[in-house]
Amino acid sequence: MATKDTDRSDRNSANPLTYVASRRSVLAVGGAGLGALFLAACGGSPASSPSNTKSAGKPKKGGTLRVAISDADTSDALDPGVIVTINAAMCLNNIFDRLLKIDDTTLAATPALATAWTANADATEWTIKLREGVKWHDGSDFTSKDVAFTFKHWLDPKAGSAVNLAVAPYMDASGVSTPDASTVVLKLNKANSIFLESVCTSFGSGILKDGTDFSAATVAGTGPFKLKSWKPGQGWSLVRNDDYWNGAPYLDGIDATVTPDQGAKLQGVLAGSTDVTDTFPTALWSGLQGRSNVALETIKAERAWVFTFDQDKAPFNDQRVVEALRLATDRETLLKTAFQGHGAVAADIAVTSESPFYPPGLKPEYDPAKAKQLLADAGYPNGVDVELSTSSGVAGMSEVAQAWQQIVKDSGFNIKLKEFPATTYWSKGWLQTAAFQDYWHNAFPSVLFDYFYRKGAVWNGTHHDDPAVDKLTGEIYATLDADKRVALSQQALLEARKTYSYLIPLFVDAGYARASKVQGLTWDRVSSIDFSRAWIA
Amino acid sequence: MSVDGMMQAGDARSRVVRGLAFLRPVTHTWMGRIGLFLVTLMLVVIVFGPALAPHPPNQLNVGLPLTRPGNGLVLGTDNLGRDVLSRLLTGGRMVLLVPIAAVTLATLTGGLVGMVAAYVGGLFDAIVARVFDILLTLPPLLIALAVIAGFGSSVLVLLLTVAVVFAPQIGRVTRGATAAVVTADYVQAARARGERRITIAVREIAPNIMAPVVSDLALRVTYGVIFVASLNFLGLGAQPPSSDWGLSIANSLGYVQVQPFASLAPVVGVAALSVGLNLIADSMMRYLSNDSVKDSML
Amino acid sequence: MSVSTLVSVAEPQADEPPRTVRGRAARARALSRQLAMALLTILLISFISFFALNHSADQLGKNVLGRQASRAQLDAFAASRGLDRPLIVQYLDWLWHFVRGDWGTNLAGTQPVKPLVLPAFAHTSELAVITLVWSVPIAIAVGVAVARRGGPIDRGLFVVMTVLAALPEFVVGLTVMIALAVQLRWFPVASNAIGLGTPAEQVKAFVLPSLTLGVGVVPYIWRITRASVLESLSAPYTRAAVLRGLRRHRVIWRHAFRSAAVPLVNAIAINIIYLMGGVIIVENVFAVPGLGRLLLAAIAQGDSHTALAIIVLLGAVFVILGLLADVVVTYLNPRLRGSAR
Amino acid sequence: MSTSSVALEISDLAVAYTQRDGSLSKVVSDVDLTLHRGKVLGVAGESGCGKSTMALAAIGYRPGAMRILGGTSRLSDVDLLGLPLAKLRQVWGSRVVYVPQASSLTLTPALTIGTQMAEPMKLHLGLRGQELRARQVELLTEVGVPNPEAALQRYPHQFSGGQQQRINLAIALSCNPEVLILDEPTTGLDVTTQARIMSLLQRVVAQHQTAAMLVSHDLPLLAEVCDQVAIMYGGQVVEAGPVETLLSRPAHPYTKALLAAVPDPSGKRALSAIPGAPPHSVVEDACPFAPRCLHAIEQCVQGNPRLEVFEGSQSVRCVRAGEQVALTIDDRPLQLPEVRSGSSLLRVGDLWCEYRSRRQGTPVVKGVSFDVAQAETLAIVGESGSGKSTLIRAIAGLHPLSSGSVRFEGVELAPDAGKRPRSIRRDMQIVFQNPDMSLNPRHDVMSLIARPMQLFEGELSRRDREERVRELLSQVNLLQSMAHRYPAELSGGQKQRVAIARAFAANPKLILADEITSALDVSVQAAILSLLSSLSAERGTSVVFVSHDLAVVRAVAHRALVLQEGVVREVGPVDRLFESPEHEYTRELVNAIPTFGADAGGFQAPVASA
Repeated sequence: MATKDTDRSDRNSANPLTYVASRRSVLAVGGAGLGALFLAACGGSPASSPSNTKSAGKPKKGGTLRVAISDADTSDALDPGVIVTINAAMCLNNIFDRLLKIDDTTLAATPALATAWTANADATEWTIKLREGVKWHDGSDFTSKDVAFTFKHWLDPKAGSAVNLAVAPYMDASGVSTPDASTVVLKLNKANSIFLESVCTSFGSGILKDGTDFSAATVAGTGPFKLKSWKPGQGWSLVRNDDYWNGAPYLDGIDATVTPDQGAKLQGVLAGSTDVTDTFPTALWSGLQGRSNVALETIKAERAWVFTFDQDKAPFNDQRVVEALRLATDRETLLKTAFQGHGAVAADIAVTSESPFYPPGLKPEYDPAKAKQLLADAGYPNGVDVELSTSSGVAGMSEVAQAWQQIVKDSGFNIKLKEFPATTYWSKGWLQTAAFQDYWHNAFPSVLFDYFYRKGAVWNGTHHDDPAVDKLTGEIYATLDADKRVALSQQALLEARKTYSYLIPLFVDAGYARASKVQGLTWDRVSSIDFSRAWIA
Repeated sequence: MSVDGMMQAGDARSRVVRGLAFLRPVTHTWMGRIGLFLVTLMLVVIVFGPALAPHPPNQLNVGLPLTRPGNGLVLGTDNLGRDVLSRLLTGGRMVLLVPIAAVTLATLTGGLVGMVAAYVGGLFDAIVARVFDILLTLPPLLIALAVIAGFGSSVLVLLLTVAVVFAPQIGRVTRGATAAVVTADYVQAARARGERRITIAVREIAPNIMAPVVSDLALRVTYGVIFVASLNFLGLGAQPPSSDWGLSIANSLGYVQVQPFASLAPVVGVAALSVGLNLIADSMMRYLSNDSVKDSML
Repeated sequence: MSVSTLVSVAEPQADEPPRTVRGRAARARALSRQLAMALLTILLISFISFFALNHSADQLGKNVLGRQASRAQLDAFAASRGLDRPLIVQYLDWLWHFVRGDWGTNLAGTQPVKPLVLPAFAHTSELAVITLVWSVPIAIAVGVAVARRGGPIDRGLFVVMTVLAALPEFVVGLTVMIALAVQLRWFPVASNAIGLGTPAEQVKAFVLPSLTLGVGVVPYIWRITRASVLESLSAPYTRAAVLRGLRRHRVIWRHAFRSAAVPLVNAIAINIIYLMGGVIIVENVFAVPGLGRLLLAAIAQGDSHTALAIIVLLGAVFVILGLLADVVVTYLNPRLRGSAR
Repeated sequence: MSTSSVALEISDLAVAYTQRDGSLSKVVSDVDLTLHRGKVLGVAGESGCGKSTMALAAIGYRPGAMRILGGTSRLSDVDLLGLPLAKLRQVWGSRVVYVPQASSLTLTPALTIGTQMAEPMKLHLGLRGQELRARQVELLTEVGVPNPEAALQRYPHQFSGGQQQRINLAIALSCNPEVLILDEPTTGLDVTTQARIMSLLQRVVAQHQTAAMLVSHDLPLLAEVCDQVAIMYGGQVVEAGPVETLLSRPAHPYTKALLAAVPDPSGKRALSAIPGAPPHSVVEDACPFAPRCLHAIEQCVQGNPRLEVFEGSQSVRCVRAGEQVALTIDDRPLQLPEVRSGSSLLRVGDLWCEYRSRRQGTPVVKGVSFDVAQAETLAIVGESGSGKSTLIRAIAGLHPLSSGSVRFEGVELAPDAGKRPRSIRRDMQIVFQNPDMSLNPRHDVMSLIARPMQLFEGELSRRDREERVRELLSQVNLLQSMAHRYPAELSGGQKQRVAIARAFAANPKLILADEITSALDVSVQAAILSLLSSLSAERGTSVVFVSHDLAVVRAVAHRALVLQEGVVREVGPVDRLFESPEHEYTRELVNAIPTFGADAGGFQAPVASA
């Protein structure tokens, strides 16, 4: 269930060549997991700015929201499977519904199109009960056929769906069956105790109508809004679905326009011509703060920045060097410098300290003297040269790299930045070089292990293999006991931290702008902004 | 009157005076003098700036990120807490050197081809003229994108890109200037004397196309400055953590309302350089063309 | 980038020997040769571009599907786009379809190229035309009016124009945006309305981008105008006209300006080329759904169908523009129309 | 000359130019001239003597740097010098017409003849439509432009230089002006065209009773058409009077010197040059001509003499005006060096050349053959476009041959100069028409002249070369100090001397001289021609001398070859050609030369065949 996740953050405001790739950079780890916990850290509402939606009084109906989005492309399509931009995500996820809705805060799953979901004892067969009486925007009924169609679509490599990654390792098309119109049964090839949750935290996991023609000019979903118009790379507009199963939205509709330049987007909010935006780079946040008509909504610890070192190659084949790098990294300063302090420090695991998965007592250490000593012990008394692959085309990456470069300099690390164009970073820098950068979304530990730690994990850039971690991950997937999963996860995280050369110094917040009069917005990692309960004061 | 004509106005003049007199085409108007001042100032910044910078340009947290001027930080800090003044003082090299290098390269290629074409004439000239025409119809940014898409972005690629864009433009000018000279009787006289072609090119033609070509080059460097700044702005040239002006503008424009000096400083740097060069080029052109309208009585 | 990057204003416009065209048949022959040449040029450009844009199939796949795309997905993608064929075959296939009017789909396969490119082309053209319509007359008027005076106004203007020409577009764009859209709220910050809005909104949306572009165009045209009018004002025929007692405006506009118009036509042509193909920064800043942005995105993504369609379209525009400029220049400069002797 | 006939009366006119440093430089002073209806006043003098400035100032034209210091210029009752620009515009083009120099450039290239002709008539006469058109046709017919209806639709470049000048005249006459001022109206035109334009002028003046002023440096031309002549020097009128007396009995040494510099087509008198150059501004405290005057005495430098009546209506500004003896000019008979007969140095056989443009070639030299003997000067004469320049360039190896041969000392030469042996390139040197273009502005005189030696006599040491250059400089009458000047610092005459010195630096056997004086003033022309003659005589060098001016030819050449449309019309000794031309074209050329009637001291108007 790794989601294909859009890069919704700081990208260089005016760098058109790079922005395309940055949004492709999409990686994703992690989606949220089920029941989970992840991001328990963010505590409370995702909209945690002072001018919060809570303050607002009684919702009222009417009004059309004007949304400005930077992250868009002309290749955006009306197929939830190939969402790669915030633009497409924001539009399509307000048209389509998922089987489950995963709360970003508690990571608890709540019913959406599925009203009940149960697994067999060894977590290899899932039975899903569907909500009845739900209508598609074109008036037809929602049935199990639609769900079966959707799963088959995800499993077809030709469809290019991002959900494929979450489903393909566990099942094939023959595993889908529909005993009746409101029941779907999924047979898995191997155990996965959080299968459905991981699917529903993937981008593009909206349920499609049976036989959907993706080349058509419009599309029908079951969601709170209906598509009114769609211009790829330029904008779209939605209107209220009065028959929405979860209660009709307050807004009459949403008009979104694409404003590629971050500076221009900021000016639009300040000028009052935009009500809501997609995310802003942290450097621009102060431009939004302290204004009465505009509020900055922050999403806590939206992603973790990761440095990966190849343990097959010197100097990283000596774990002391990696340990020295960790000790030399002044995480507070890094956070303050690269992101003006908007985020939290991390202790080389991609789980925030507030998360239930977080191993108790784990703290990041900063000890440059010890770092120097370790480095000398490893045979580098005069310091060591390290070439780090980076790309200024990926938002925030270059800031992290530049700041880190300066910070570890005093401990004897001479970091040389090897710059890749955004177009080639993910094919030539990432995973292909001895030291490179990456960002992970907070995720379920087992999901992280699937992709970055387990034997044969596709994105394991350390080229290290720890059977203990692999074994623990298998146990997590095999148990349906949530408490046991937590304990196993903590254990696995500590073990992985010790043996794998990932340096994970910090989490960074994301933030978007909202006009003060707009209330009831919620941020959801998959939908980006969920407008279903939004209203204009 | 030719530059030399003005320079050589007396037999008894010392070499020193002649040496200074070469500035005359620039300094003969007050705008030229302002231009010279601006460019000299920028040259000082670019050459001595790194030595004068109070902090290393990439040193983080010299002050809190995005602080406005004050507390000994003349221009405040940027989003990584780096000293804007230090980055201003160190960030001008590429914006000036790349255009100069690129223009030199373009002159050595396009300029030479243009000159040879006009001199040789015939089919070769026709083909060269055609190729120049084709290249000139392509928008420079398009060429830049194509080159960078193909070769990635680095200083060398940037330099080559600018050279590729400028080569046909310079070639056209040299070709025109040479065509005007090549039929001159002194070239014919040299031919009649049986001078070798290379001698004719070096002795007879080159000195006479210098004036228009050089003033054109001055202007070209001006455009080069803006062009390189634009490419860097687009992220196609310099890469972080470079303190390059164009890149700094791009990176700091977003928070212009929070810390305007972080973007204003490099903007002023680029503008001063480009305005200065422009004024110089124009002054030189004026000097060469003598464009006065004394005789109109309109 | 400033428009003046394109071609030096100092360029001696008389560097081409006057072309003498004899008779209609010869002119038609010359025209058809020019057209053939142009077609060949466009073909060549498309060929080179195709190969320059070439990326590995995997990279293209990741560009579209995201970096998490699986091997099977990447292979399926390559197969569905024909990326597994030799490059030359891909090119010829593209060419074969293109000349028959089938422009293909974008790399993602989600959009046919034609409806993607044509509106963008229309918007860019509109913006170019609007910009030319106001900026060229202003530049010419100022250039001519001041060329005849000299003195403090001329010098002041000279400095203003020089500074304007030296300002990078992104600076001008942000400045007018903050002043006119954010502070005064006269115009929208983003010009998406160009593609989406009502006619009234569209008109408003054009103002700021056009203004920004004009700030680059005006100094360029002004400079050319000034130089060539100055030159023609000092020509003997201008004095002769003055000595015939003609009024000032007639001497300036009819005699001096008319004769100075040839370099101006070329300058305008160059500016149109710039406005059609090089306004990426302005399009980005103001969110204009134009060709430049589309092309940039296509190039970055390796979307060759879209990029090639745009490049060929631009090439065609430039060719037509070149021919048109020739016609206008011939009209303005009777010497080129052939001699009776 | 009754007062009623006065059209324009210029008195006490003084003009200055503002210098770069803000100071005033007086260039015209103390000019009194009167233009009468139906009469032509000629104004003559070398370039730089203030003729054009005076003429422009007289009609009130005072562009930027020009200041009118004083005087009046009365047109009837109006003083043109006091009128504001708006009023002047009403006068210009209607009552007073000025036709500026460089006729081919005075018509706006972008407008049709019809448009340009219509402008003054619409403006000043209010003519419109049919009436306007009829008048245009009438005017063009009057000045002799063929097919006037069609001509109106055409553009200036579609007419020849002569036709353009006719059109200029038509525009000038369109509003029936009272005063017509022509500045160098025939410069650059062929003799025959020149004669036609002048007779047209005479006819117009007589018919319309226009008062005309003709500014020219060409005395024979003025002699032909003027009633009165004023000679200007240093910004002042130094002599004025009726044409008959003034030119036959000039009283001012300057007038005399000018006359003596004019080639004598009768071939009896050698050319004599005026040394030095005119002053740049008005000289107040001495006779401005004194430094160049052969007859200057102490008194001449003690004050600027006043213009005083000399005889009848002739007035002179010279203290020695009365002393006829002092004013005789050097009347040496013309003598040419002897030709060493029987030895053919250059032999051109059936030469064809064509001018290539695009793919078509137009033959411009069609089967020309001739010989040049040692020490002989052969003139090639023809109008512009006759192919004479192409011919000489072909001989020099600078223009490709279509067929035919060039033999030098019996050896056939390669058509391309670069492929000829060094000895040939050395023995044959070319001097070009325009010294501005033939000297590389980036090299100083020393390096220019030394170059051929460097090339052909590599064994010479640097010091020897410089020695030789100095020698040559003195031979061409240039100061040694000029060795380190650049061409831009030299006058036209000086440049041409350098070019000649360069040609002789190689010790050639043959000099090809292509219109070497056509860009120069008469006074300078005389000096250059005698320089060439004496140098070639001294060294026994042969010369092929190309010229459009028959009179010049007579002064320097043994034989002449008349070329028309690339075909040789006639070859023969110069005297014979002048006295009994055989070909009709030669006759036409000879007749078109304005001649000073040598016998009576008067002038004979040529037979114009307009």
